[in-house]
Amino acid sequence: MLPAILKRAGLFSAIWIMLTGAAPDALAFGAAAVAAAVWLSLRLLPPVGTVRLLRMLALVPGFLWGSLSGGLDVARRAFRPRPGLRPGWVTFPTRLGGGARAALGGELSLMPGTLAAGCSDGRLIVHVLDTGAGFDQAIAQEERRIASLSHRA
Amino acid sequence: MTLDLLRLLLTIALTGAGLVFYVAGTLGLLRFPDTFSRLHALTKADNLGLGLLALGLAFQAPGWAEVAKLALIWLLALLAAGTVAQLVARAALGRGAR
Amino acid sequence: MAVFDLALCTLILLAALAAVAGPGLFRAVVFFVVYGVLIALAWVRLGAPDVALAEAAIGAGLTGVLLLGAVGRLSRAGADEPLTSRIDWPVALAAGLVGAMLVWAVLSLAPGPGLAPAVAEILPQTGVENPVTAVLLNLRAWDTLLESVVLLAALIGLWPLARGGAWQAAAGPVHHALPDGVLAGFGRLLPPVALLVGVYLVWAGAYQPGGAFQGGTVLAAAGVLCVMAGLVRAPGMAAPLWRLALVAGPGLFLALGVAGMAFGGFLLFPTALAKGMILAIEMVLTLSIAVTLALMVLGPPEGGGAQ
Amino acid sequence: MSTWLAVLAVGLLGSLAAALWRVWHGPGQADRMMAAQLVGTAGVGLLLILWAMGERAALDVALVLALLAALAAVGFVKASSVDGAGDPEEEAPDPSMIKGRRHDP
Repeated sequence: MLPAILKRAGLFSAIWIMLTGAAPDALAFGAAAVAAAVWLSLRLLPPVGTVRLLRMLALVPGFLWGSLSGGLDVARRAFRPRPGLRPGWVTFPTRLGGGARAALGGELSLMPGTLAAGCSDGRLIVHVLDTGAGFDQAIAQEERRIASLSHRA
Repeated sequence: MTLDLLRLLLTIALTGAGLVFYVAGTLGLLRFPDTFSRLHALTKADNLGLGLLALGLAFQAPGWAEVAKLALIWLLALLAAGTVAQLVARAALGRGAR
Repeated sequence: MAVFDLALCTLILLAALAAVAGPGLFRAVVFFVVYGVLIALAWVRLGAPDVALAEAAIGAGLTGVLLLGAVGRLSRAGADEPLTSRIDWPVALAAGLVGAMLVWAVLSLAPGPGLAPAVAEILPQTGVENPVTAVLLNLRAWDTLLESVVLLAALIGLWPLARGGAWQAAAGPVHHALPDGVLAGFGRLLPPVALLVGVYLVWAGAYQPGGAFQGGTVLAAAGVLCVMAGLVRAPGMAAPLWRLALVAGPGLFLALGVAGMAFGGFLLFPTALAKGMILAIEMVLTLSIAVTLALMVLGPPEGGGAQ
Repeated sequence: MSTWLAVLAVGLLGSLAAALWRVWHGPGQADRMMAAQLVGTAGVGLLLILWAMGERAALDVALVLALLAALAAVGFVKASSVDGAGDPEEEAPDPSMIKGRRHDP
């Protein structure tokens, strides 16, 4: 419990400093606001395991790259005379639980060619722009990456 | 080349690229044939556009506090985009929202 | 930027026209949401970022939820799409008349700095550095006090619409969501950040654009999201603490206003104490505004159990 | 610099204006809603440009807009659920819509 509180307090303090530009007369306000935010966050999202913050940082470049190529991919299609779309649906079984699954869905939605529409019966529902493209491995890889972030106690 | 000129060129290049992605997102929204494909265009292109715009303008920021706030704005927009894409797609899969 | 301003004005008029005169309720509401974003941009262009902040929070955040909820309810009741694009001539005439009067008023305004120099002169005595906050909470505190009471009155007016007369039950319908779904995930992540931003806006109000109303609206949005994501039960009015939260802001404002009579008159804050008094009012008022707005958006009780 | 920012602002506003076409024509509610989402993202971008032009407080307006950008969409999916208070993910998707491939390891 204590590590979770400390991590969240650190994260929210960083956000407060980003907001106020570390103005010294905002620190008292900030302490109260961070305490309230930690309390609210513990109530909304009780810590169930540890989230590896450092490993999360390590995933940032890959995520940015995916997001960039995702944007490039739709931009190319949007500017071409014929977008070359073969849209369709695929469903994937996923072992990820809770927030990790929603995070995977959100991430897939920013990656090239895939858009998640939540889960049903333990299967992730994914809309793909081109059913002919090989996206199976990309989705599986994202799932492994997200799974490596949390560690259930 | 002076540092100021370099910053100016970076700003122009990055913000120009950002505008291109915004336009691409809008084109996709207008041109793509079905609701879900249009949602792809919107989610990916627009947020990349905003990210590039924010990055480009960050080179003109007077201090680190503004840069940090720009980053925060982009992160919040990403969180919103990832959530909205999934929610709207799912709602459109049901009966009501088509 | 003249091109930009002209284009922005055109888009605002188009969006407004589409919202008012276009066929279909849902489309009208979406145009209203879009209109809110455009108006926020216009306020920034007009040099009124305080108003832009309020518009962004209210327009983008709360009214969208409120109106889309209303459309959904009408549709479930089978009562949607009663709107035809037929123009209601008496209303159009009245609106046109008011519009023409406003145009005339704007055109006949004498060019000049307005009241800004007068405010700038008196600013050091008001206890705050942001002239807008100085006007709202000191120079024209009457206005703000009455506005906070109006908000409360609106909520009280909403409450009798409770289903079965159970106005003490939890506000609105009983919201639910898949506990580990996308909506719940968003509802777990965003509210703490929104809380920080809301408090930041209140703090900023003393120096730069921001303040109780803007901050309170963001906090209300955070609360509404917690409830809509099915994570927190909406409060009911039987709980004394929630009632206290509703009246604390206007109450403290009124009490300090009466205390001001010792220094020369109702709502006159002495310069030495003004900063502390205004800060106290702002903080407590933020809480009251947040709770009032959130309860208004969640709607009158629909018979679910109270918290 | 200021000329470039003005060009950028007009271009972004043009992109925003085109999204209004989608709000008008739909056809589905989801289409209108996502077009409104685009207007929000473009609005955040425009506010950043206005900030770079010297309107200091525009950054906070952009922050609030980005923070609450998803709220209208959340209201929309709630309102289009069966009882108006639910979550689209609680409801089984229309099977005729997702008759695509199943992938199993």
